[in-house]
Amino acid sequence: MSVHTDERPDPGLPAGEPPAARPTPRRRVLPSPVSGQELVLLGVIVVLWIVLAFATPAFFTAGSIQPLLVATAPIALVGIGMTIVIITGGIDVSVGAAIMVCAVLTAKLLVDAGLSLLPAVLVSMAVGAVLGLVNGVLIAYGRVHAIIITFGTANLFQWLGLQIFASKTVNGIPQTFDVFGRGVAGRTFGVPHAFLITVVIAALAWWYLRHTAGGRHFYAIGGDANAARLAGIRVQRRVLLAYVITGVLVGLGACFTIAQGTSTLDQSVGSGKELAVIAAVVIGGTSIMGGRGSVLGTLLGALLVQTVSSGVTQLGWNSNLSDLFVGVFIIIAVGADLLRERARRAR
Amino acid sequence: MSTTTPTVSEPATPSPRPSRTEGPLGSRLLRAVLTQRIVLLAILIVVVLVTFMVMDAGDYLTAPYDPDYLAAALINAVPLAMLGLAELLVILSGRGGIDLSVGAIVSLAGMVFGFMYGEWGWPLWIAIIATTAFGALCGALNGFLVSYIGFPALIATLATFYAFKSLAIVINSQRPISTPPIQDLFSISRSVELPVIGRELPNIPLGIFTLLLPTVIVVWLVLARTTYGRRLFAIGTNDVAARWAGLPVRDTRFKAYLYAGAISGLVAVVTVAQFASARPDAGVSGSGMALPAITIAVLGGVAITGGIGRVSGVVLATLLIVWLNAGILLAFVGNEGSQYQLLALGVVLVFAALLNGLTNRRFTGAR
Amino acid sequence: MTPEDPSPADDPAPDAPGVVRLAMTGITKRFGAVRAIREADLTVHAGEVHALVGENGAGKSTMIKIISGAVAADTGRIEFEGAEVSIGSTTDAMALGIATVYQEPQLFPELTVAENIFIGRELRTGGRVDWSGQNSRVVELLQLLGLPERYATVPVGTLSIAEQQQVSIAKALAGDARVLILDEPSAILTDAEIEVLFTVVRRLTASGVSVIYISHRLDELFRIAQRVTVMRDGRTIGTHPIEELTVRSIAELMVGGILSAARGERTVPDGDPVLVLDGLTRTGRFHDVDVQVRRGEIVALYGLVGSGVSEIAACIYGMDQATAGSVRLDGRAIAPRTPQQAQRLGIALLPANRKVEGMFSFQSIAFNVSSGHLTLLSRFGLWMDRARERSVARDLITRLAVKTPSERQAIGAMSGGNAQKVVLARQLVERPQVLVLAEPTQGVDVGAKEEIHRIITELAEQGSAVLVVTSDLPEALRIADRLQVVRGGTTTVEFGPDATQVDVLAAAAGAVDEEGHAA
Amino acid sequence: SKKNEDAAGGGATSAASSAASSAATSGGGSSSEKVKVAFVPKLQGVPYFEAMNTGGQEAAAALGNVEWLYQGPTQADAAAQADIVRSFIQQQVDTLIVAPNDPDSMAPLLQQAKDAGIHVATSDTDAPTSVREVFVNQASAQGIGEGLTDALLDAMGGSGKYAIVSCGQTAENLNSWIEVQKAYTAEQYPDAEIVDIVYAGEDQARATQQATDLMNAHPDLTGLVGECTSSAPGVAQAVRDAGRIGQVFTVGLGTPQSMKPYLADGSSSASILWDVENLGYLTAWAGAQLAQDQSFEATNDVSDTLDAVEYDDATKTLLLGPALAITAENVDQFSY
Ligand SMILES: Nc1ncnc2c1ncn2[C@@H]1O[C@H](COP(=O)(O)OP(=O)(O)OP(=O)(O)O)[C@@H](O)[C@H]1O
Ligand SMILES: Nc1ncnc2c1ncn2[C@@H]1O[C@H](COP(=O)(O)OP(=O)(O)OP(=O)(O)O)[C@@H](O)[C@H]1O
Ligand SMILES: [Mg+2]
Ligand SMILES: [Mg+2]
Repeated sequence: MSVHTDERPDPGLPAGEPPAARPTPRRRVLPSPVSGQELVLLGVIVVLWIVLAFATPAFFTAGSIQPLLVATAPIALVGIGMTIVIITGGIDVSVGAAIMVCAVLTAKLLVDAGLSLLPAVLVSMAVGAVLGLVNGVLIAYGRVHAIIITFGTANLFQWLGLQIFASKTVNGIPQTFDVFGRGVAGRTFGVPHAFLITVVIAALAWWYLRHTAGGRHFYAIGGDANAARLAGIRVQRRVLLAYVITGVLVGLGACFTIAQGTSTLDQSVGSGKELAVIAAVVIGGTSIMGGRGSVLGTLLGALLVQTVSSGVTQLGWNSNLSDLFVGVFIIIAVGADLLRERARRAR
Repeated sequence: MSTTTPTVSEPATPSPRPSRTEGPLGSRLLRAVLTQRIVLLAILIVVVLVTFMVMDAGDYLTAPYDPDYLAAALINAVPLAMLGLAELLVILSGRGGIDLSVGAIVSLAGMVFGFMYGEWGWPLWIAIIATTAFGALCGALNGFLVSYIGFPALIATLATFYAFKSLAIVINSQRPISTPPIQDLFSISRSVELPVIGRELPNIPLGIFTLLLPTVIVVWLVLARTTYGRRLFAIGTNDVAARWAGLPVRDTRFKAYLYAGAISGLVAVVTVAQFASARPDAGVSGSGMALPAITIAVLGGVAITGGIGRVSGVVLATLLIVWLNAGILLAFVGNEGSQYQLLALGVVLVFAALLNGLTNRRFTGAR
Repeated sequence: MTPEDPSPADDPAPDAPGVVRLAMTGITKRFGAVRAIREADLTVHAGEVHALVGENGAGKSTMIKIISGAVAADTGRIEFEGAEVSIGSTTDAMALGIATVYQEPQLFPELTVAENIFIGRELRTGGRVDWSGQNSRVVELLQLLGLPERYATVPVGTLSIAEQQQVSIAKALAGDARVLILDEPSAILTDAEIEVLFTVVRRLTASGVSVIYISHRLDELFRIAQRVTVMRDGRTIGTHPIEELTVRSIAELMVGGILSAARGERTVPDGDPVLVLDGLTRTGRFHDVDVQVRRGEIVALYGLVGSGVSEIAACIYGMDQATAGSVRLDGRAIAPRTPQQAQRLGIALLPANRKVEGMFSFQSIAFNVSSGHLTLLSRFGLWMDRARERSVARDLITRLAVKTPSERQAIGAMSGGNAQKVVLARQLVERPQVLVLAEPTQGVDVGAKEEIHRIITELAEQGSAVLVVTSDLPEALRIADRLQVVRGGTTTVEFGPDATQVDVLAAAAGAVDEEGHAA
Repeated sequence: SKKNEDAAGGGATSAASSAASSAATSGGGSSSEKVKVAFVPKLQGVPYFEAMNTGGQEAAAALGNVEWLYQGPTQADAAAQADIVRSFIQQQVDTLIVAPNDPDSMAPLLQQAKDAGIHVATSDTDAPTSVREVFVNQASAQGIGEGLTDALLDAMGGSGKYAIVSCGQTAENLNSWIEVQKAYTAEQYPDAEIVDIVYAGEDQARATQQATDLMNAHPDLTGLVGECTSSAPGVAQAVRDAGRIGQVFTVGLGTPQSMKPYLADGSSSASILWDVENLGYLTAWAGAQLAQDQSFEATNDVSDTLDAVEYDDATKTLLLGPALAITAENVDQFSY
């Protein structure tokens, strides 16, 4: 919100100038496909990778990068949904608990009912959608701030997950989900499928958010929900959709989590993931106030966090320090964005 | 102030204070319940107490739900309510104010306290003051990032959460400090009999009097009676207007985080005493202390957008949750007990929020 | 949305003037305890400009929000082109061809102008937004409103408030409106921009569009409106052809009484100037501003919005810093770096944008008044003196005739004029040596305006030096002892109390030069 | 407490006679004729403690006069555990047994319980500074640390570099085992070296990731230890994923069923554990003994399978027995 009311983009050009009667010039317009923040992140990641490659020769090998991408995938994937939610001015702190519900249910079905890949993924996504729907309905129609509702539903989902666990771990999960990133079957051109799928979904989301009316409406709602309503946007449905999308991605992310884990699933699954996801989103330059953000940044944010924590272990430093570095990199990445923004304002 | 003179004198006749609501008492009460969080919480507390006492009388509980038990359960209220107040301060300050790092500060400041009191043998009161100051320092870092640099609070405190948490663990190579002086500290969290009337009442955990009550009173005074409180509400409500009104916006917001850090430092002392050891993960183990504290603040009616919130709401929300949880443990045997605590907290949060959300709209006509 | 067959009797063309386009009868609306609209009726003809006037809080905005679907009426009947309709949402209204420019711009700062204009009804090609199609249509609209076409792809947040207002208008024009509602569109527009707007409105009405026009600038109604409906206390108290009315008679209908005469005689004490701006410059915003205000004097800085006037005020108040020139207070050069410093020097400022810069909306009147004077209303700057705070608030409520049951009422629930008085009250808690008022009566009804002018005059008489920064010329002429015109970012011509509207307007538009000087 | 005084009239150590003694007590309902033994695990829902619960229930059924109460927190958190302990104090159970998340913080609570007339004990993890009357120890730290080291170096051929993936940074017993491993490795296997110790929390995926990072950081690494029940399968999974079964060997403290697939394909060489259900049985039995003010003998005949449980009077410790190596061969003997 600017204090100066008449901040013109170009004060030199008087407003009332007679318009030229020529056709619309085609020029590259403002929302460039890649934001400055994304470039900064890309730069930081590249530099980190180069540093790590020199410091530990093993870093730049498939055996090191592949697990890194596998570990990034679920955070980035759920982060895509979270990005949309945050763009609308909301937040979802229940994703960790929702991952738990989807994961345990799916794992049980894999073990007990011997579900095959596709039905299992669909069930997980459907369950996630239902959980997202619960959040969405409460937030959109209850008109309560999202953080309050999702704090509440986080507890509810966790209870639900624990009920399904029934005080037992799920043992002997079959290798149905290995196709998401385990072994040769889990990779195409060396890229783990979980990451590949995440990238494809991120690309679709990017296009959707940028080029469709529905996508733009998320931004409008985050900018000013009341104005959006007056403009005829069905705000409640859109908001609902944002949480359902997140839920669906949580469902898929839960499958990635199972794929990434061992053949045993215990009730710690998903715990603390909400903070990791939110960290990825905000590092990626999405404004927590709503109205601005991109899934590309989220993808890079998730990659950065994973690189940092992996890097600390691989460098042989005290692994307890990795969180310290994550904190420092959050400050650096977001601080760079702030400074650029400030410089832009000053101009 | 030499160049200005007050022009205003006392009004000739004080205008009678008009009643804020119309209608008969019954509907006024209903309206208060529906729109005012404090009233709602008070009623919920009564409902919880009555329900469990009735269940107790009917022998449905595994143990008596009596005043002694309720008083003993209050020991949990101390850190929870204090951190709830810390969150109240920062959330009030607006611009998406929130502090995810309070739990990590509790861990780190607790370790610092462990060193000072447990290892270096500093006098207790100096160690407490130094720990509070250390907490304030951590809070000041948050405040600096948020207020002076312009970081969104969620991001700044997420970053410091990670950083403090990590430092707390490496500072003593992930070992807790539990030397004899620290172990003896448990005495300050024991239950005591109140003087004079104490015989009729259950013994209350000492921490309630030594730390929680003073903190509650101080925060309440600061918010309701001091100029700082006014400034905080002002910047939380509209910080652009606050700037035009000549209020020191940055300084005020900075201090909110600093005070929250100081309270977290005090909670570190409470926690060390309560657990008779300074644990590097005291404030971040499990789901950590920050999320419950935010939950308490939000349940207490603090508006996440800033500018609205009351100390009494936070205190009542804490009592509700603590007594509800204590009752649930007696009502369910086995693992179910702790699980139902989650369910209950979730339901109460969603219910309270929805009720207020829906009825506020109903009564104010907003769409 | 084609209407039913219109009245069978004389079956005129549906767009011909005189045909009823919109008829509202028996409309009521309550907001909690507030009865915003009581049994109001409104009939709008095809092809007319129908003005809706009334004091602040009379219910004008609520009335048009009911038409546009932003608010649902409690009771009442709406007929559109002869058929009863129920407008449950803004979408319903838009489908009927009702387009609205709300009082507060409803725009999305992060989105581009083009996107804002088409938001909610984007042009599409195969699932995606047709950016080029939208952009070319937007360029037409921008040309129509005299805005640079490159604005199409600029984020709205980077435009000035006036430009944003014009974007709102463009947005309303983008659809094929049958009824266009303009809620105080002119409040923040410059005269040139208003002229463009009127041209557009005339063109629209000529093609049969009905326009509902809300404004507190009563004089402009005579240039644009055909009929006027007056509202008072939520009621519509009559509709008159404009020919039957004068500014005075409208104003009297609005307040339900007789207005006092214009400017009273005032004598300004002699003496050295208290506030002197000498060659004040802020690069890129304004330059070489020279102003002097004496004790007890009211000086108006009149300039069109965007001419730099508001920045001059911000500079005196320490919100911005000058890059050259000086500000002198009582002969001493000052350069406040923050509003606190300015206040300590005895400078008070009423900000221009009430909602954003002035109000703490869900706080009480007392809170709103006392903030900014916490040192005075406290002991040792620490403890609030609550009794004093209350009495100060009550006193100011009485003095400024703020309509409220209690000083504990939240300011956010008050009408614009009353809220403005409360924000003004804040500047009066301590009598300032220099009082800067930016657009003191913007969006305020005539009655309240009158009172605010009286208060300003009183303050001057008590010895304050008053600088009024305004784009409302009648206001400037009415209260100022001297008037300086700001044009192109600098002070140009100065007028005395006898200046006429014509002179000043001409000067502001650049016609007259130095000889325009008066006494 | 009143109940304990009543129960104190009981006779010999056997279950039958204690049942007789409690039958002799005057009391109201049938439940009050039994002694209440409550056990608070570190965390509910994990196979380890749930297996202890199973064992405790078996003991209650076998002993006849014991009501076994089991309630655990949903997070491995000292504060949440304290609430449950408090509720058991309120219930006036006869014996309260805790597996403390934080031994130091449990000490004052156990004191409170004792003041309320409740017998207190620890199991699985000790609170050495507390007033507990007995600690039911599964195996000595020495036994576990050495067992892990021997099993791993057996697979590694007695030499090479290995790393440890531990869990909670502050878990006292895990850290004590690590100390033993360090010392024992240095002393017994001079050609072996511990290159790194990392902490994954209770997160299997994190353990997997960290094990992978360790293998990348140390290409010559040939061994990994998963120090707790969540990191044991985690490190094995990492080796399996990296396709280095037979090159990198892992051992850990994994519960049998969760380790089964890894033991089968050789990504895990062995899991060092003990019979957890028996540990639960012994815990319940010890609780009943305390409730009835029975003292422990140097060797105790607890049940058919636990016929010679040693009691060390100096440390007041009951020892279940030596650690057990669970391998592909014997894994199916365990149902948890
Ligand atoms: N959302 C709302 N909630 C409560 N009261 C409202 C709301 N909107 C309007 N009001 C009240 O309804 C009355 C009519 O307000 P409205 O905005 O229609 O007045 P107006 O004629 O447009 O005034 P102005 O000239 O100041 O814009 C006022 O008393 C106002 O306080
Ligand atoms: N008014 C607008 N507001 C916001 N974004 C816009 C606007 N106009 C265009 N864009 C965005 O800028 C991009 C570039 O637009 P432009 O028309 O200059 O290029 P183009 O070659 O036509 O691109 P495309 O092939 O995607 O249509 C568009 O794809 C769209 O994302
Ligand atoms: Mg209005
Ligand atoms: Mg194009």
